[in-house]
Amino acid sequence: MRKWALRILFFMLFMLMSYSVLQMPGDIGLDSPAYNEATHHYIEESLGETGAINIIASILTDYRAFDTLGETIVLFTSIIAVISILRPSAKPEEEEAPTDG
Amino acid sequence: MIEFLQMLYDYVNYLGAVALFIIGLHTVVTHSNLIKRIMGINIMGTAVFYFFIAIGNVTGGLPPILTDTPGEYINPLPSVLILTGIVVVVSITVYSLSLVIRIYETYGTIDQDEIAKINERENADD
Amino acid sequence: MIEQLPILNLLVLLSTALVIPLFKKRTFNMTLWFGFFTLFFVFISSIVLTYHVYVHGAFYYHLGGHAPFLGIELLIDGFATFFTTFVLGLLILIYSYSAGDATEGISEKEYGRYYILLFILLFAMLGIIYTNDLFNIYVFMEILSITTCSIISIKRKKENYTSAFRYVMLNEVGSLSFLFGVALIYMITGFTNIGLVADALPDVWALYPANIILAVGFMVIGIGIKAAIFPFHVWLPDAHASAPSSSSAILSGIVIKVYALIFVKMLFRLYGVDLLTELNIPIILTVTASVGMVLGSMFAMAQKDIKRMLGYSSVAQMGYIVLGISLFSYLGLRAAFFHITSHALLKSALFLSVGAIIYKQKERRINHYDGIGKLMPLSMGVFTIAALGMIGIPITSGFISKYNLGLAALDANQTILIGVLVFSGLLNAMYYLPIIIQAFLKEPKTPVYMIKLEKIPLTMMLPIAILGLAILTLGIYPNLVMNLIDLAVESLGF
Amino acid sequence: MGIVNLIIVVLLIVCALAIEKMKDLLGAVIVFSIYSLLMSVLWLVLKTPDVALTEAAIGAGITSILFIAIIGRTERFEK
Amino acid sequence: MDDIIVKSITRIIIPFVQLYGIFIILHGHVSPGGGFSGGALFGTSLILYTLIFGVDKAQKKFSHRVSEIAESGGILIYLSIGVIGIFTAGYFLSNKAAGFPLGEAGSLLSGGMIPLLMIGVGIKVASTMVTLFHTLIMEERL
Repeated sequence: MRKWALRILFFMLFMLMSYSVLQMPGDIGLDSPAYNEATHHYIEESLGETGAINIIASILTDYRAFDTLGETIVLFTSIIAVISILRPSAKPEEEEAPTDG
Repeated sequence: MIEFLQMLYDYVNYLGAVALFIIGLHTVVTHSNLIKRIMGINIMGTAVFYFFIAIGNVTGGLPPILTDTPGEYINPLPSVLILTGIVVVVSITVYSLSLVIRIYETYGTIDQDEIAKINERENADD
Repeated sequence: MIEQLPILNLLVLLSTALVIPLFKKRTFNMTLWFGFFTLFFVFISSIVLTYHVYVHGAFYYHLGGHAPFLGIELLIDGFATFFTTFVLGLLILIYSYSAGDATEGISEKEYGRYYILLFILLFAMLGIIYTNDLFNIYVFMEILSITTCSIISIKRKKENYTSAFRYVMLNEVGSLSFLFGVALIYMITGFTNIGLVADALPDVWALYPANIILAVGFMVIGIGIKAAIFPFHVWLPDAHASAPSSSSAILSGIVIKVYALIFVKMLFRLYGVDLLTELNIPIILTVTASVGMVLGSMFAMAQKDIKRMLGYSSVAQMGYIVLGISLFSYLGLRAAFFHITSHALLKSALFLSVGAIIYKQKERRINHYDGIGKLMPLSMGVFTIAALGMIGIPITSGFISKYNLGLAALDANQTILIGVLVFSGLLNAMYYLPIIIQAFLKEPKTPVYMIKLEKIPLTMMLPIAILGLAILTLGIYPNLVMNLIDLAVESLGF
Repeated sequence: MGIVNLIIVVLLIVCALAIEKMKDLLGAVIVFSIYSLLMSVLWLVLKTPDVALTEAAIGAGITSILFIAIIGRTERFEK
Repeated sequence: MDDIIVKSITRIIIPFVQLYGIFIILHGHVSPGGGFSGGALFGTSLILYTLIFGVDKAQKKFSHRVSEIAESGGILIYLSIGVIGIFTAGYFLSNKAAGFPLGEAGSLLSGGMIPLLMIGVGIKVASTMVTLFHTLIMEERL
């Protein structure tokens, strides 16, 4: 029962979102609002400003390099987190039975 | 009718992204298996990224690597945001998978409902 | 040179986190002192920044020297500097406490990792407050969510794993919803810079309303989940209760406040009051906040575990903050900001003093706290001060924030909210007062083996005492921070 | 090009639904790997080779390997 | 796996995969790819090594200490290149303004700091992937 109610709910959410999507700018291409002066600047000036012919690389590690830094830190954090969970702890700790609070 | 179908066809990328987002959300919310929920998060993530890519698309455009070929380049910014996003979602996935291992070791199951039952039983014992 | 200070703060915190794993032998003391110096440096530099902004006004920092529509921009204004200074000051206290009590459930090998995570957490919080770019907010939010989850799960107990798992799932749904909102905004404006988007939105609102409505919905829900705003609070009590005490203080005192700050930033910087009023967001927020205030307190009353009770109390207190925000007025925002500071102090004081009690007595069930005030007068004394602040008794900072909230509600002609405030204060009293009475008036049940007065390391005692003093000081001289709060509110465009 | 796009989107939705329905987690992971590959092909069709490469390496490669590793250490079937 | 064919083929393949990964990292600014995909490929080759030859042998080649240094080191390279910008151009992570030579467009030595940052990211991603895999598949033992 609850399963079906949830399904209907999600379907309604889907219909709602589809309805909204159909009112969004659909003219994929040069007229779409996202293709604005910033995009033109990236395409036309990035070679002169960064020297890389791959525009994505030039944005990734020059214009928005701070995001990339943040992203490497996400990786760093995740590995610290995984190790802190999974790597066996010191020997005396291991012999203790897991205690409950 | 034809117009409506044509419209759906034009919006296929957006609609597909929305559908995948909803499917992913449904998987996260309704399933009690922890690994399934992590997969749901991944589906949701790719759906959002797909939406971004669809925004940047230009019909008949060129990939954003400067060449001598005449033509218009696609919008490069969404791709950049997505490159960051993919790695972020992978990190989250890995972290939650490591939690799953520990949960399996301590509870002997990876089913949310059973874990809740075990917890209840233990709290009742106190 | 002063312009470089914000980025320098971020870099210093980050390199501390990166250098700790490189020490060949990670002695605990060395890590601790190293971290302490870092924190102290960042704290001083952020005080300098606050002064600079107070005198010379806000400034922008363009990373890589690129124009804001191309690159990422940091905005350092009254809002950012006040809250970074506050967060850092509070964190120094909690840090010093954690030096004594990090042992709670964390094995010795993990100390180094705990502090790495702590510094990355701080880095993310500062970054998220400084930044003026939507996608950058998302990236920092993800760093924040992994670190907060892992400082819960670093304590190797099974309930920590499950609560961390639930937290990470909900957090990720929230982040992805936020990112979807960013995508919808980017689709119609083509920018991710908050200032430029805000300039473009009024024009776009006429053309593509569907985008904006969906984006507002997704972003409010996304950040609402992370800030534990009422209907999305399910993860909070478990997560905050199972974490080590110092982490609970950080999570409940600081992290959800930082999310509340992003919430404010998003509502007022990005969308603006006019657009949101047209979408009836203020009313929705007011209703959820009021319901959250009442229900959160009711849930708290039913708890037997003291840390879970404090967790539910945080849900109720987030209601106060959202209530202040939802009035969308100068006074309301001022009250909300004061409540953010005051509740951060109160909740940290509560969690730390409870942590000291747990450290000494190994007891978390409320009905076992008979006569504890006689055994541990200082911890329980600070607990009492903070609890009275939660209820809203005069001369504590809690009173000032409720008074300001009341004034703001009157100013907005919503007298019914005063009733809600008073009722919620009564509910608070109903679950905090019994603990105090029990602790001071009843006789201890098992006095034999711990009749000695509290013997707790000075590094743990001192922060608790300072927090207690700070609560009283703010209660008596609220103007100490009011000027800065005014500056912060003005920098949001009021 | 539009037709290819459409077909891939339909396949993606089918894969996502299959992932949701399957009780065998190992099977679900394999379908998930196919899903990621399809997604990367789709992004190649949409002219974003960088993202497609990353998705193929990270999404289809490493995520799937990790999922399989975890399923090997835990349970294979969903209840 | 004790199959001699699998082992020899893996021995032959792995250097090529690693070379390809390095190629992708270094050519990030002239062709699709870059630090993430290249690093992930490089990491995958080491994961392959682990799958075929076992964790113990792989850990000898890529010990905890190495991975710790590689992880912090990757980001520290990134940071230190960024900090150069503060001193020379007044902004963190400046490229052209900080005086990095841009080189001739399309050649390997172009793009100023971009390849350098990509190398940092690549080291980080590759070591992260391997360490994650090792940590996740390792049974708990002392």
